[in-house]
Amino acid sequence: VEIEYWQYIFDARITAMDQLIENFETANPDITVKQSTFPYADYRTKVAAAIPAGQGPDVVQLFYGWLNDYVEADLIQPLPEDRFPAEQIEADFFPMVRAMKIDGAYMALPTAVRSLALFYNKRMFKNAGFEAPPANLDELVEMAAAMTQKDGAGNITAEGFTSGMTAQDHHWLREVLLRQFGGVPYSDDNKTVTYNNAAGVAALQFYTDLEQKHGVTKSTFMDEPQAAFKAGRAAMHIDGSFRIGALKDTRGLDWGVAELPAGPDGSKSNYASYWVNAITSKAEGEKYDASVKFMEYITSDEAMQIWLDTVGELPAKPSAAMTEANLADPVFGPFVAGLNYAQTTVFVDESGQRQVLVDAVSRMFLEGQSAEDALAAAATAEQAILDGYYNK
Amino acid sequence: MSFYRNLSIRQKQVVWAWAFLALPILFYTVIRFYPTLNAVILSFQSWNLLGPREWVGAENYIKLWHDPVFWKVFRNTFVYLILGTPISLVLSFVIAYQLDKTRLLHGTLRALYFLPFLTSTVAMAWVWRWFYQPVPIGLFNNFLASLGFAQISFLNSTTNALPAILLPAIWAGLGFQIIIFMAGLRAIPTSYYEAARIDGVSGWTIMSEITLPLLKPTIVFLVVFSSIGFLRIFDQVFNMTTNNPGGPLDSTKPLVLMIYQTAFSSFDMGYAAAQTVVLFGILLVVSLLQLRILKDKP
Amino acid sequence: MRKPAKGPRDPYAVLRWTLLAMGAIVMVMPIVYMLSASIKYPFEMYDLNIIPKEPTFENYTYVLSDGRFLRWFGNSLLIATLTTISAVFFDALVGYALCKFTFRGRTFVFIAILSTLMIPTEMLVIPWYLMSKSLGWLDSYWGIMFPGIMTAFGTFLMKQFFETVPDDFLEAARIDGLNEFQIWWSVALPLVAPALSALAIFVFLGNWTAFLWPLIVTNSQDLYTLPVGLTTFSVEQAVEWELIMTGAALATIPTLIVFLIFQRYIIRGVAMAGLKG
Amino acid sequence: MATVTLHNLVKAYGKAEVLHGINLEVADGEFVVFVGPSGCGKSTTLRMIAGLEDVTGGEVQIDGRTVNHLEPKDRDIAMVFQNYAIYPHMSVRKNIGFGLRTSKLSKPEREKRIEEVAAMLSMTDYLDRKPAQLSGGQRQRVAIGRAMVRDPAVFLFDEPLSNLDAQLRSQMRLEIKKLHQRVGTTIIFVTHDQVEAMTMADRIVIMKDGHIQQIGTPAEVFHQPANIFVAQFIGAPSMNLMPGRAVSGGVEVGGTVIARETDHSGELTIGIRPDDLHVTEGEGRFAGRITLLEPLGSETLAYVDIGGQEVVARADGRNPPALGSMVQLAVDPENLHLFGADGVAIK
Amino acid sequence: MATVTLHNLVKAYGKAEVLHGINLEVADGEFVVFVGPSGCGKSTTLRMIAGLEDVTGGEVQIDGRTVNHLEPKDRDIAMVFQNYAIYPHMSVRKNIGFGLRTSKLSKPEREKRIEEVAAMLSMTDYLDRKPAQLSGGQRQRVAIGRAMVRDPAVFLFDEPLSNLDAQLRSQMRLEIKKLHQRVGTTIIFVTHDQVEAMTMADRIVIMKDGHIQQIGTPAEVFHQPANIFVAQFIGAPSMNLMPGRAVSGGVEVGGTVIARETDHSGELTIGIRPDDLHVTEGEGRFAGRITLLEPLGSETLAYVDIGGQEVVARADGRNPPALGSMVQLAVDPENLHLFGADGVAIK
Ligand SMILES: Nc1ncnc2c1ncn2[C@@H]1O[C@H](COP(=O)(O)OP(=O)(O)OP(=O)(O)O)[C@@H](O)[C@H]1O
Ligand SMILES: Nc1ncnc2c1ncn2[C@@H]1O[C@H](COP(=O)(O)OP(=O)(O)OP(=O)(O)O)[C@@H](O)[C@H]1O
Ligand SMILES: [Mg+2]
Ligand SMILES: [Mg+2]
Repeated sequence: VEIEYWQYIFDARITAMDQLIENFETANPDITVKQSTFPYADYRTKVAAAIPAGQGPDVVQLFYGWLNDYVEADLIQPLPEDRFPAEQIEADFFPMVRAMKIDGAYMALPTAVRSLALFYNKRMFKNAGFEAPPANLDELVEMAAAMTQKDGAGNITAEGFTSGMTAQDHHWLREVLLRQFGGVPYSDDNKTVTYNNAAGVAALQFYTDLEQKHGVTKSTFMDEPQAAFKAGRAAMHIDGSFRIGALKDTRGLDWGVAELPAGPDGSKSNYASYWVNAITSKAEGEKYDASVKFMEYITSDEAMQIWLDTVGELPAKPSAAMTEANLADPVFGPFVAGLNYAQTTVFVDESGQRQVLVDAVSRMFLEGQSAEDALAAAATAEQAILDGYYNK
Repeated sequence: MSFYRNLSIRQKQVVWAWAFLALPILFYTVIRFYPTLNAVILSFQSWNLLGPREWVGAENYIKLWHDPVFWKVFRNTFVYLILGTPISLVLSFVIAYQLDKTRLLHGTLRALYFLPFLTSTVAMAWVWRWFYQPVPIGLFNNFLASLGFAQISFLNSTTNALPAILLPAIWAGLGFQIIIFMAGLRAIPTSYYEAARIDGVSGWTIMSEITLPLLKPTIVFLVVFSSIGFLRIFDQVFNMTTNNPGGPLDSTKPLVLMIYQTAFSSFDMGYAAAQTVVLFGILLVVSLLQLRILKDKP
Repeated sequence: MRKPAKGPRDPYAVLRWTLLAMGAIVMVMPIVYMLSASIKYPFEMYDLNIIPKEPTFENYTYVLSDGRFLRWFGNSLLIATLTTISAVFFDALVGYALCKFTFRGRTFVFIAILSTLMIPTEMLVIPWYLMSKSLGWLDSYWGIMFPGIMTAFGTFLMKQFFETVPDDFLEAARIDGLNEFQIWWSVALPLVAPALSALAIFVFLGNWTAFLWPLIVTNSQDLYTLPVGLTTFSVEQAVEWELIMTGAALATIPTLIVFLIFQRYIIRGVAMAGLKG
Repeated sequence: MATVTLHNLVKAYGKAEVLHGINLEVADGEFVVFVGPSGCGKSTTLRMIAGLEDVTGGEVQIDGRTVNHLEPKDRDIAMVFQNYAIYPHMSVRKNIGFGLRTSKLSKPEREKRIEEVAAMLSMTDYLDRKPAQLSGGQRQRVAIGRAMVRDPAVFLFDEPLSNLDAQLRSQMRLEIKKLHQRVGTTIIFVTHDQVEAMTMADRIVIMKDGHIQQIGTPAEVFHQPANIFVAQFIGAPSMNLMPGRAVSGGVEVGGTVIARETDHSGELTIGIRPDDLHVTEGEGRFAGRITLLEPLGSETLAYVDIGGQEVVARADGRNPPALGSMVQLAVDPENLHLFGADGVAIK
Repeated sequence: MATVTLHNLVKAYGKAEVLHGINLEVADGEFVVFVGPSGCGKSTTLRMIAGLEDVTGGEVQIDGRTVNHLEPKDRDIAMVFQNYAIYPHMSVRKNIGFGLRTSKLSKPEREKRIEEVAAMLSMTDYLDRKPAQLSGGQRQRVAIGRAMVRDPAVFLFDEPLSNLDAQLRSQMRLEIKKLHQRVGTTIIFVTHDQVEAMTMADRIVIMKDGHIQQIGTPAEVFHQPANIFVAQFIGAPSMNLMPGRAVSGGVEVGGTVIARETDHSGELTIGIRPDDLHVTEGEGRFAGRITLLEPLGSETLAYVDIGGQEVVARADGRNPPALGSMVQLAVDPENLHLFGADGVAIK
C-alpha cells in the first residue's frame, strides 16, 4: 500500500523526511510513502485547495495554527486513542502540544518544535569589545547602540539590532516582550485580547523606541532582517531555529546564538511554534492503518533526533530535547533552553493577526500615532478577528 | 447532407458559424461563465473552502460596504487607473512619436523599449524593490545620498509606495503601447503632414488637429486595454510588497490583491467572491464609459 | 507601413536621438541588473555595481545542476507551446467566425467573450480545481493547460486582424470549391500570418509566466512549470534572490532570443492590431 | 460552355429590394457586359449567378438547370475579382493551381494544366514569383489564370480592370477579348466603365437602380439608346441633350428647326453626340462661342455656348478653332436622338 | 501669380540620382503638366518645387527668387495631393479653412473667404459634411478648395484625379481647366495619364527616367513628337510603329514604298497614328486581315494583321468591317512619323 505525505519545500526537511521514510519502509516493507513538496509561500493555498477536494495526501504537515479549520471541516481524522493515548502524549510531549487536543481527542502531533533565540555577529561583538551577548533588554539597547554604524547623513549602514514586524518580531512582541513587561496577550480561553493596557503599551513603546528613540535599527534596512544579518550588516537578530541552516552556509559570517534577553524584571519568555502531522479524512482502510503506523514512527524519539540532526529543529518531547548534549550545544542549546519557558499563540487567522500588529507599528512610524492609540486600535481589530471566528 | 445542400447561403453561413463556435462556446461556458456564475452565487454565501457553503444573503456585500479597508482599496484601485493610464499613454505616445522620426538605429531602439514587455513580472518586481531600498543597498537612495540629499522612503511610505509600485507596471507595459502607437502613426498618410507643412501650420496644431484625432482608434484601443490592466493590477503590487502585501497600511493594496488575500489568506471565499463581483462591475462600467466617451464624440 | 517619416532638415535630430537612447538605456536597466545579479555571489548581491567584482556562474551551475530545473524548463516550454498553438488556433477560429460570418447572436457572443477579461483568474482557480478533480485532470499537463487554450484578448485581436482581410479572397476560394473551414485554414490564416505571430508571442509570454493555476493543479514536482519551480528557491521567511534571479534570467533569455530573431515579424503583427482599433 | 438565364431575378437585403426582376438570356459562348453606375446592382446580379448571394426571388439557370441552391463550386463557373483576390502568400503557380484543389486530376496532370494556362497568359516565366513581385497587369493575369485553370463553363468578372491604370487597362481589355475569342467560354463581365463595355461586349446590359435599361450590341446601345439614361451613359464625351419641341416639318431645338419627322408632338429632349456635332467652316445648324477646348491630338473637343446652353462638339485636331471665337456647328438630322418627356427614345 | 524656373535641378536619394538636371521655365499664369510613366521623377520634381524635398543640385526659383532653402509655407504655393489629403475628422468647412490658420485674416473674413471658395467649387451645400459623406469628386473639390483658399501664386497638383473613376475624372478635368481660366494662377500639374495632359495643359513636359523628353504644347507633342518615347506615350491608342527604310523616292514600310522625302538614309522606324490609318473601301497602302474590333461607338478600332505585324487602324463606327475580313488601309504620307535608329524624330 502506498500513502502520500505532503510538506513544504525546504531542503533539509525534505532530506530528513526522505531518511525517515527510508527507515520506515525498511521496517514496514509492505508500505511505501510518497513524499510531495510544495513551495513554502503557497503551501497553505495548495493544501486548502487539495484536501477538501479529496485530492491531497494521507498524512499532511500543517502549521499548528491552521488545524482548527481542518478539524471543523472534518478533513482531519482524530488519532486513534488506542495507539496515541492522551495521557501518554501529555506526559511525553511539551505542554504546548495540548492545543492539538480537540473535543478530547488528539488530532495531530509534531515531530519538532521551534523557538526563538538571539543570533549575534561575533566579529562585530569583538570589534566593539563585547564578550557576551546581552542578558536583558537594557543591555540589548546599550550594546546595539554601540554597534550601530551611520554615515555622514545619519543613514544607518550597519544595525546594532535588526527589526521587522513582518518577520519574527510580532511573535517576540506578542509572546515575549508583552509578558516581560507584565502583560498577557490573550485570556485563558484565547477568545479575548488582553494586551490593551499599560504593560502592552510599555512593550510596544520599547519595541518602537529601538528605532525611533535609540536609532539602533531600521525596520526597512536591507529589506529583510535576516538579509541584513546574513550580509554581516547587523550585530544582533532575533529569529527562529529554522534559520540555522541558511546561516550555516554563509561565507565569511561568524555568528553565535544566545537566549532571548530577559525582561526588566528578569523574566524570560519565548515563543514556540511547530508544524504538526495529521491524517486526512482521505485515508481509509489499509491506507489509514499505514498512515497510523507512519504517524507513530515520525513522532518517535528516533525520528525526532534525526530531524534535529538534519533540520536543526528541536524535538517535541522534553525527553528527546532536554538532553545534556542538546543543552550544551552552542547552537541548539539556547533554543532548547528557550522551550522551557516558551508560549504558543493560538491563532485563528495567523496572517490577519500578524497584520494587526504590523499595522500598529506602521501607524506609529508612518503616521506618528502614539503607542496607546496604536495598541488600542490593534486590540480592537484583533478582537474583531477573534470574534468573527469564535462566534460563528 | 441533402438537408445542408438545401439551405440558403445565409443559413449555411449560420451553420458554419456555429460549427466554428461550438467548441469555443462550450469552453467559455464551462471554463469561464460557469465559474463566474459560481462566484456570483458564492458572493451570497459563506465558505472557508474547507467546510460546507452556507447562504448568508447580502451579508458579504454589507460587510464590504462597511469595511474601511475596502474603501481604501477601492480608492487605490482608481488611483492606479487614474495615474497609470494617462501617464503610460502620454509617455508611450511621446516616445513613439519621437521614435517614429528617428532613423539611426531605429530598430534597435524600438527593440530596447520593447524588451521590458518580455520579462517576468516577479523577477522585475524584485529588481525594482531592490532599487527602492534605503541606503546602503538601494540604487536610488544611494544615488541621492552620494549627492548629499536626504533619502526618500519609497516603499515604506503611505504616500510614495503606490507611485513607486506603479512605475514598474508602467515600465513593463510601455513597450507594447509604443509599438501600437507607432503603428497608428505609420498608418497616417504622409501627405496629411505635407499638406499641413505647405499650409504652414505650427507643430502643435498639427499634433492636436491632425495626429491625435487620426490616432483615435489606436487611443481608444490602448485606453480601454490599459485601463483594464491597471484596474486588475496585482502581480507588481504583490511581488513588490511581499513582506507586507498591499502595505504599508494598505496604502498600495488594489482590489485584486484584496480578493487574493481574502480568498487565500483568510479563506473567506464568499467575501472574496463579493469583491470579485464588485470588481467586475467596476471594470464593466469603466470600459463601457470609455468606449462611449471616446467613440461617440466626433 | 511606410518607412520612418523623414523631413528634409531636422534641427532637433541629435537631441531627440540622445534622449531616446538614454530612455532606452533606462528601460533596459532593470534587465541588466537582473542579469548582473545572476552572476553574483550572495555576499555581493546588495552591491550596486553592474559588473560583479567576483563574477561567478555558480548560480547557474547550481540551478542547472538541479535536474529538476531542466525538467521544469521543458514543462514550461511544452505547456506554453501547446497552449499557444491551441490559443492561436481557437482565437483565430472564433475571431474569424465573429468577423466574417453574419448570424444572429454574433454581437452577443463577442461581448460575452470579451466580458471574461473582467474576471480576475484568481477567483476562478477554485472552481477550476473542483472541476479538474471531477474530470480527473489534476496533476496532468492537460490540467495545467486547459484554462488557457482559448483567450478573450486573442479573440478580440484576431477579430481586428481579420477585418483587414478583404472578403474577395474568401469568396474566390468559395468559388474554387473550398469549404468554410478550408477557406479559413488555407486562405484567411496565411493572410494574417504576422498577426498570428504577434498573438503567439503574447499567449506564449502569458503562459510562460503563469503561476497560480499551475501551482494549484500540480502535485508532483515533475509537472511543475518554471515559475512554480522557481518559487521553491524561496523558503520560509526568506528568499534566495541570487537563485531566483538566475532562474528568471534563464527563463527570460529564451523569450529574448525568440523576440530578437522574429522582431520584425512580431512588431509587424503587433502593428496590425493598431490599424483598425 | 453554357448558357446563363436569369428569370425575374429579385434581390432584397432585408426590406430593401435592390434588384427588381432581372431577365436575361446569355447564349453559349457569348461575352456579355453589365454596365451601369455605382450601386445599380451589377455586382449583386453577378454574385447571385456565382452563388455567393442568396436568390430572393426568381431563378438563375446555368445550361438550362436551375442552380438557385447549388454551391458555387457545383455551378461550373469561375470568377475574377476587382482586387484580383490572388493570395499574397502563394507563388503564381500555387495561386493558379488553387482552382484545381478540388479537382480529381493527378499531380502531373495538374502541373501540366497550370503550365498550359500560364503559357496562354504568357506568365510561364513568372510561375515561381510571389504576387508582390508582379506588376498590376501580371497580377490580374494570375487571377484570370486561376479562373481559367478549371476550364469552367462560365467566366464571371467583377470590374477586374478598375484597379489598373489607363494604359494597362486598355491592354488587359484586349487580352481578355482575345482570350475569349480563343477559348470561347461564356463570359459575364461587370464594369462601370462604358468604354470597356463597348469594346469588349458581344452584348451590353445597361442597368440602373436595379432595373435593366437596355440590352443590345455595342452598336445598338450607342446608336439606338433606349432612353436618355443609356444615351448619356454610353459614349464619351456624353451626348449633348437639349430641350426641344416637335413642330411641323421637324423638331425645334436651340432656335432652329431641323427637318426630322416624328410621330411625337410637344416637348422633346433632343440628343446629339459630340461626334455628330462638327465645328464647320461653312453654314451650320447652330452658332455659338467656344468656351473651352480640349485637344485630344487627332481631334479637339470644343465646348460651345449656344444661347446659354453648353454643348460639346468635335473640331479638327490639327487646326482647332480659337478659344472664344464664334463658330458654326453642323449636324446631320439623321443623327438626332429624340426622347419623350418620360425619357424614352422616340423612333 | 508667379513664374517658376527650374535650373539644372538634380535630385539624388543617397547615391541614386533620380533627376538628372531638369530645366524648365513656367510662365506666369501658365498651366504646365508633367507627364511620364511611373517612377520617372514627376512627383519628385513637384515636391522639390513645393519644398517638401531637399534640392540636391540646381535651383528652384519662384517669381525670380531662389527658394531652395525656403520652408514650403514661405513659397506662396499650394498643393493638391493624389489621395486628397483632406482630413477625415474635419468638416468641409474646417478642411478648407485649414489653409487659413496661419493667415492674418479676422474670423469673419475667413468665413467669407471659405464661403467664396466653396461657392466657386459649388460646394456651399456641403460645407458642414464630413469627407466620408462626400463622393470622390466632391472630396477632390475640397482638396482644391483648401489649396485655393490661400490664394497662392502657384498651384501644384500631384495626380489629383487618379483615384477617380473615368466619368468623374473627365468631369473634374474640365472643372480644373475652367478654374484655371477663371483665377489664372500658375499651375503645375503632375499626371501619368496622357489624356489629362493633352486636354488640360498649356504646355506639356514629358519625362522619362529623370530626363525631360520634350516640352511643348499639346499639339506640338502630338503632332511633332521629339522621339519614339513621346510618340508612343502621347495619344491613345498608341502610335503604330513599323520598321522601315529610307529608299529613293520615299520610305519603304510593310512592303510598300510611300512617297515621303527625307534626308535620312537607311533603317528607320515609321510611326503612324491609328487615327491616321483608315480602313478604306478603295485602294489603300496596306492590306491586312482584321483580328479584333473595338467598337467605340462613333468609330471602331480595327486591329489589323499586315504581314505578321499588328497595327491599329480607325474604321467607321456605324458600319464597321467584319472581323476576319481582308481590308485596305489608307494613310496620308504627310502623317508618317519618321524616327532614326536612336529613336529621335527625323524632320
Ligand atoms: N450586403 C448588403 N447589404 C445591404 N445592401 C447591400 C449589400 N450589398 C449591396 N447592397 C446594396 O445593393 C445595391 C447594389 O449593390 P452592388 O454592389 O450590386 O452595386 P454595383 O452595381 O456592383 O456597384 P459598384 O459599381 O459600386 O460595384 C447597392 O445599393 C448597395 O448599397
Ligand atoms: N524616398 C525615396 N527614397 C529613394 N528613392 C526614391 C524615394 N522617393 C522616390 N524615389 C525614387 O525616385 C524615382 C522617382 O520617383 P517619383 O515618385 O518622383 O516618380 P513619379 O514619376 O511621381 O511616379 P508615379 O507616377 O509612380 O507617382 C523613382 O525611381 C523612385 O523609386
Ligand atoms: Mg460592384
Ligand atoms: Mg508620383
